[in-house]
Amino acid sequence: MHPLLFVLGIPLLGSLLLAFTGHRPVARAVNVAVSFATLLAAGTLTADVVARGPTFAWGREFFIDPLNVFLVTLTAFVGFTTAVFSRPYMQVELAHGKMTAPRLRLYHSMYQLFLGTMLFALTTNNLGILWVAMEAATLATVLLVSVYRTAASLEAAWKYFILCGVGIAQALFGTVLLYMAAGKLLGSSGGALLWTNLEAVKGSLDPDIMALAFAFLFIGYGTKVGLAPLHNWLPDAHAEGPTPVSAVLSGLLLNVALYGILRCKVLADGALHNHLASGLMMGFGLLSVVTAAFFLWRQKDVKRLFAYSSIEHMGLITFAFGMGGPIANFAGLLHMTVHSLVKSAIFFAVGHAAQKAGTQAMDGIRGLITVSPTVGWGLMLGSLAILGLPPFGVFASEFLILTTAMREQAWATPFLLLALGVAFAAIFARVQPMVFGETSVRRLPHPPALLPVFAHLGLGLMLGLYIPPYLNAWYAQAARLLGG
Amino acid sequence: MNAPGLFSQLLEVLIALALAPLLTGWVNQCRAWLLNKSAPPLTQPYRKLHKLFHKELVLAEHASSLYRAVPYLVFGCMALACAIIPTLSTDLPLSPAADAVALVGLFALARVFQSLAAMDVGTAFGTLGARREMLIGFLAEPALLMVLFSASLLSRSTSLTTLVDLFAHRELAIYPSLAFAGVAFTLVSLAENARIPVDNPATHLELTMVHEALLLEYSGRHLALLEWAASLKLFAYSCAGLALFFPWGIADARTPQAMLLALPLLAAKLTLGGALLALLETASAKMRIFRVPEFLGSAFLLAVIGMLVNILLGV
Amino acid sequence: MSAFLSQFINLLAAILLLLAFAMLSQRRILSLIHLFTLQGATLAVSTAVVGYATAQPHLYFSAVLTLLLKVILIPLLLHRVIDRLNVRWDLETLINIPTTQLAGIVLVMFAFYLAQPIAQISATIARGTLGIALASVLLSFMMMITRSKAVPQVIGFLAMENGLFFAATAATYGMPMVVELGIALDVLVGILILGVFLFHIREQFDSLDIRHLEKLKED
Amino acid sequence: MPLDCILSAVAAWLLIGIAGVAALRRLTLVAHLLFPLGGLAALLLAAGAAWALTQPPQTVVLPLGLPTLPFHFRLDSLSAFFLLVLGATAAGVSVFAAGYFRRGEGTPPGLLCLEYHLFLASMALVLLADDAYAFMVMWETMALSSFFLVIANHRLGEIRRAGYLYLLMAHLGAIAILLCFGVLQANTGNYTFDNLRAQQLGPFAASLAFLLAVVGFGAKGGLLPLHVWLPEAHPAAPSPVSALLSGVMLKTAVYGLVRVTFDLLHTPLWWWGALLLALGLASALMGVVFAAVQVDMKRLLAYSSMENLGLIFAGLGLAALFAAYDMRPMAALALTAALYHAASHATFKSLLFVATGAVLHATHERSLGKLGGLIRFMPWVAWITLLGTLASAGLPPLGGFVSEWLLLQSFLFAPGLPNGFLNMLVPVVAALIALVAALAGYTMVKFFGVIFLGQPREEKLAQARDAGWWERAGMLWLGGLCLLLGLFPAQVLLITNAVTRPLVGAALNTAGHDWLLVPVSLERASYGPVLFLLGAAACVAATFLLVRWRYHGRLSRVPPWDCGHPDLTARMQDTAEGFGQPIRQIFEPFFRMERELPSAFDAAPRYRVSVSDPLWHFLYLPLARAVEALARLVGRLQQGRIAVYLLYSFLTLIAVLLVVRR
Repeated sequence: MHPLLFVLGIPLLGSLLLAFTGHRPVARAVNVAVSFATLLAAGTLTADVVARGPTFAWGREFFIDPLNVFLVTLTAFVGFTTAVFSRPYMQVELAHGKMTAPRLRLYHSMYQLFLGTMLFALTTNNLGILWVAMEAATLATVLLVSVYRTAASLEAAWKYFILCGVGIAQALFGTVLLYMAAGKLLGSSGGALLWTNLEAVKGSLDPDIMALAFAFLFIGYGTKVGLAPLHNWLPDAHAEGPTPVSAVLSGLLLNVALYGILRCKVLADGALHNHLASGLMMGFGLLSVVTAAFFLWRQKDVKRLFAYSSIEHMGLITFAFGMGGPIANFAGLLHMTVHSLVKSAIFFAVGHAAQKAGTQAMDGIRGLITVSPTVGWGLMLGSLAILGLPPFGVFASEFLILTTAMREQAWATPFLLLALGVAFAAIFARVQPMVFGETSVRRLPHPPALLPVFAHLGLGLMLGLYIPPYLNAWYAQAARLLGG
Repeated sequence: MNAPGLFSQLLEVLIALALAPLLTGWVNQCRAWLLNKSAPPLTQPYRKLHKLFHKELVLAEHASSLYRAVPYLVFGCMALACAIIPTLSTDLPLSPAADAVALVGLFALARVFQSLAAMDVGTAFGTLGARREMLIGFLAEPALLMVLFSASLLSRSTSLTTLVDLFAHRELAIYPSLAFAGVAFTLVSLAENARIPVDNPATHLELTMVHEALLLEYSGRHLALLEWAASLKLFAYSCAGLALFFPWGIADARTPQAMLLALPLLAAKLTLGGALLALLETASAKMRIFRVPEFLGSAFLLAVIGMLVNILLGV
Repeated sequence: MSAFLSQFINLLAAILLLLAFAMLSQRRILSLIHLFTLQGATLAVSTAVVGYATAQPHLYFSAVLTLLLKVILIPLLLHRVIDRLNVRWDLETLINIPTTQLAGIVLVMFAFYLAQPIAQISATIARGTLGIALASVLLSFMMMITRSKAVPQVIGFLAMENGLFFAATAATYGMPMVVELGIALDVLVGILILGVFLFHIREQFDSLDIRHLEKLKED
Repeated sequence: MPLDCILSAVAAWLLIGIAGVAALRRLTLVAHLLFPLGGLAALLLAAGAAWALTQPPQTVVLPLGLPTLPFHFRLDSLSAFFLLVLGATAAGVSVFAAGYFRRGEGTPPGLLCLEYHLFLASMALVLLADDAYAFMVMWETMALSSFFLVIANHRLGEIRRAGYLYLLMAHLGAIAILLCFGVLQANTGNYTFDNLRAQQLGPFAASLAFLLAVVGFGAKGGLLPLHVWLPEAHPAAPSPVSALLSGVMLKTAVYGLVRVTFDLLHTPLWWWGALLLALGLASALMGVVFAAVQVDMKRLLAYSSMENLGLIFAGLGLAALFAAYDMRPMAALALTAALYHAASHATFKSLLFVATGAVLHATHERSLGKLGGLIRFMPWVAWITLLGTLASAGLPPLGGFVSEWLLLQSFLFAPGLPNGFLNMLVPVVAALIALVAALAGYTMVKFFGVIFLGQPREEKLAQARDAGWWERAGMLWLGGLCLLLGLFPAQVLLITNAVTRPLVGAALNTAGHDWLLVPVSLERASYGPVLFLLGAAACVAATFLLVRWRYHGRLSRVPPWDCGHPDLTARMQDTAEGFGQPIRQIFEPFFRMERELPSAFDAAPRYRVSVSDPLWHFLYLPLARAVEALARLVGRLQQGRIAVYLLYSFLTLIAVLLVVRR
């Protein structure tokens, strides 16, 4: 049996299982176990791909190549660590009465469903299915965001649903246009939406339709990536949902949406023979970086703060892919990886911190390091890492992005610098007093899950100092695939 | 190191030590004359030193060892300064050890020690004096350095002996830069040697004194050494001025016998210089301490203008 | 393919556009639901006609699906919602209706302008359909912007989906079956979730006015 | 191999740091075993560096870093010089630190040990880095580890603010440096220094790279107007850390600028030198003037560091100026002056900072207004500090004087420049240098006099105890270095010559003068500190012996004369504020002063004056306000209304479609 079956099947079955048993205390452990099984399956799949190269599964409907296999591994990994984190987190929420047993059932079930849809979106070869999976992921996360049923979480979920729903509808229009363009070459069979087929004929796709298609796809998936000015759902959804959900939204969903754009960009580049796709990506990337940096300046809520930081980083990654070329693509992929790891680590730390302080308002979280040094250091190091200080991996990718931009898109560097400077000033000014100084937090009876925080930070640190050869090979192949 | 060199070096130091109080006495005498007072005898400074050396040393009860070391240090610095300024001959073995910049450094070292000692006792006047002394010092020091630099630019050297050698044997020419430097030097010397209009060596009026405030707690042999050091400083400044602006007659390494002529010439120059100093002092009035920066600022400016003139005109 | 069928599809497309305009200018929520139902019906018919014209049987299936979903199920749901929540009153719009209509005309022109190069090279049945589909998507989008209540916003969202469906059938002879099924499933689940949400919102805010949903912002 | 020696010292530091974490709260173990071991490693590093000066450059590539750009390290004479400074200074500071860190100072000792040794190791690796990535990684690690050290006592809001400002400026500077490397690689995509060196840049690109380097390294080195963090951060740190920050870390900025200007870029343009000279002088003047009015002993030293770095940068500027006109021997002279000053500043400033640490521990007091008379309670600390004070004041025969002497000498050669305008500027510049040096003397008298001399201004000072043996040993080592640098300049020149020769293609004359510093020729200028010291010592000794031999040694101790004022108290001594008063008056335009004067009828009269940096008000606060205003403006985008958000999406869609259809 193909390992992919397990990768996709385990979370979906897990979701089904948890839909019935998710309210029981054991469900938290089951959630971890299912996620771990998914991770194992993803590991097997990865090993398979490493051994045999890009493969198809079930006809040509599913396709694993270096570009998505590392995202699959990443998704499974972050999914697992977030499940580990959510175990004690949800216990505290339950104790505080913010969660109830039925909500917990919904939460666990939707969490697995969300992971499943993401893996679906990543592995499918069919751009139509990609859209379906993205929409399903949206629906699952809407339920996750609204799980507290407070006024604020309902508002956030509503906005998330409407804005992303409308956004993703544009992506569907783009997909229809793509199908229309492909139909002329590949016939209106099911194969016309398969990315591998499209990629093979991308040079002869009709440029007019493709331009329009890419525009719709970019706006559509770009809304999910959180590119400014389509980002407005993102801070609300991150801030009001449970913290594990914020972690996976930032760490995984944004990546998967960007993955969708990347697949489309390869086709658009092939068809258009101009820099339209690159230009759009660079422009919106830059706009997001700059806007998000200024948004950061006046934040009061810690999760909103890091949500804007996610917008900034997704902008940077989009900008990198927009530049294209082996180095920038490599940097973009690397940045995707480390951003996922580090940002979710930050959210883990933030989650514990907010629980200890009893508030998400940054003014209420003070001096973590005295009461809970590990959470404090986790938050501090995570923030420094996300701000691009070496030796963390974010710095490595920012180094490559900035220096490449300097060479190829010199006009953009002042904006990037401005944004990076402002972001640094803003985030660090908020994080430092949260970690250091006189304390405002109390101890909780439940020990925090620190393994995920430090595992992620450790990996982030490693990627700044040493990138293993096989990972490097993947990145290089994927970067080649994405072209320039 | 040759014998005549060693001889001239020793001779210079001894002459400086011997003649310095005499110069102070001469200036005081001239001043008294100009003020229509009856003048103290020329040897008055020697008597004073003699008396002080024999007096019992009275120390403030919590004075530290630094306080007791400073008179010797200051005296040693001034003696060394006199040794490296060519007064009689330019054949000085100590000269390569310290050039014009080091000379300024040496004066600064003495000043710093003296100020520290004044602060050591911890009375209001001592610290006040130290502050004022350092204030004058930080303004006078760069001015002095600039004066020396003006000369150095002409001679392309900061070595004092080379400088004097060159000036002593040049054609008589008018150097506008040196004229500026000369005026600046005069102003600096007045300030550095605690003369009117910057300070009045003859008063112990608490609110205006600078140099005397530094010595307020000293007594006995310490005071004697410091008074002697002050005389040496005046002597060194006078000799430096003479060596820079009126170097004629100073012997060089080739003609040690010229020192025989150099000595009376030096005495004559110093006599004249001392009288002029007294004249300058009596002709001006002591200024408020807050005006001192302006006074020294103008000296500094003059010296810089001197250097500028040098560079612009090439002379 | 006969010219008649092609003309018929064009006619249906025109009706779709007309309905989109009508929805843009409709104040009453009940009429809005009726218009939406009509739009669904038009869509179902056009899907069937395209299926017939191009001899693709899976489009019949798709037409049935549309009929079930958009003509029967969703309007039924919407009716139940407004009954249960008692939100029959007239709608206030954020921008007045003549202005929106004028803007709508500009939008239609813009959509045609965009679709023009594609229409010229297009070999599908009706050249103008893509432009019309695009126009109705944009009009629905604008409708969502101008409405201040939750239910009409949802209807706008669904109308947009209709426009997309029309583009998929008329311009491309329908998407692959798997994809269509997936899309239909998503739409169904989506509308269910929306329905649940409407109840939650009502419960929280005692109203379905989305102006209550403006608490989360930068200050 | 010297490089192995140095790398093993670095590895030792890292291991010691990790050992520190393992022994997180065991103070005795950390202090009395790990820190001295770190000192030993520093000595090993210094030995390796000294060895390397005689060897050709060595390189090593580690299998770390980016796949396409593994860490390159290279040990050449320039690196070796700065490593020598690092090792020699760090040895003393580490030994001092062994006795310094106490219990309950915010951060646990083991963590401090990690941060401290990580800081040392990253500084060493910055100096060794031979590619842009390694350099940047180490550079930022250095900033980060020192940031954590600065906020060791993080409970004070003031210290947290200082740390924030520090890291922010460090990061902005690092971005500038990064961009500088980006320009230097000239579209080759290869970031090894070898490749950067091989590029022939046009004047525009080269100038851009230089300017970015000045901004980046200037931000680290406290160059005007990027200095604001320095007087905040250096005093905030624990004293041994302040010593390293001021003494060594600032030198990495000098190193970086030398590396970029003289090594990676080949021939400087003349205006680079002029710019650097101007900026250096401005910072030196600003630094010393502000140092003179400070009332906190560590802030005073921090400003003094700014002054000294300004002088070093001025020296570099002059060297660049000479190099631009191909006057190589002159360039070598100016560069030597800058390097010499870097070395002597490292020793005396570290010494002074650790001394303030000793005072701080003995008295718990940083404010100059509450100290005084400590020479009687802490003679060891006082006398060793005197050495550092004199060196810092630029007085012969100590290290500070030699470098200022060299600097002034190089100015004397400046009139040979083939540029009339520059020639005219030279006297002004030389005058300013002299003024700065003299003001430094003023400041140092204030520093030493107010802390150690006079009467104790507070009762509790009488309980002050002298520093322990570890601290004394560290201070003695540093004091000894000051003395060595002052007394044996000819020997030090052998080291600096090894540096200047490859960089500017010339070196100073050292042949035949073991005891004399003769940069060019005997006729031009010479300085012999040993001879000088011997002369001075001979004079002093002779006087002392003569006086003792000739006269009696009777002595009586009495209370000081009260000038007729019956109750003279210690509070009547001149204060630190009083010492600053003339400076405040003379240099009024430099300051932004706030005075609070009592009226004649106040029952409890109060006098307060606070002096702040006008740059805060003219540059930084407006900048912060601008960002704030912009952020407010951007914040309006997010109003919470879903219709508006939809409108954004709609308009974006329309705009993108318009672009696409074009």
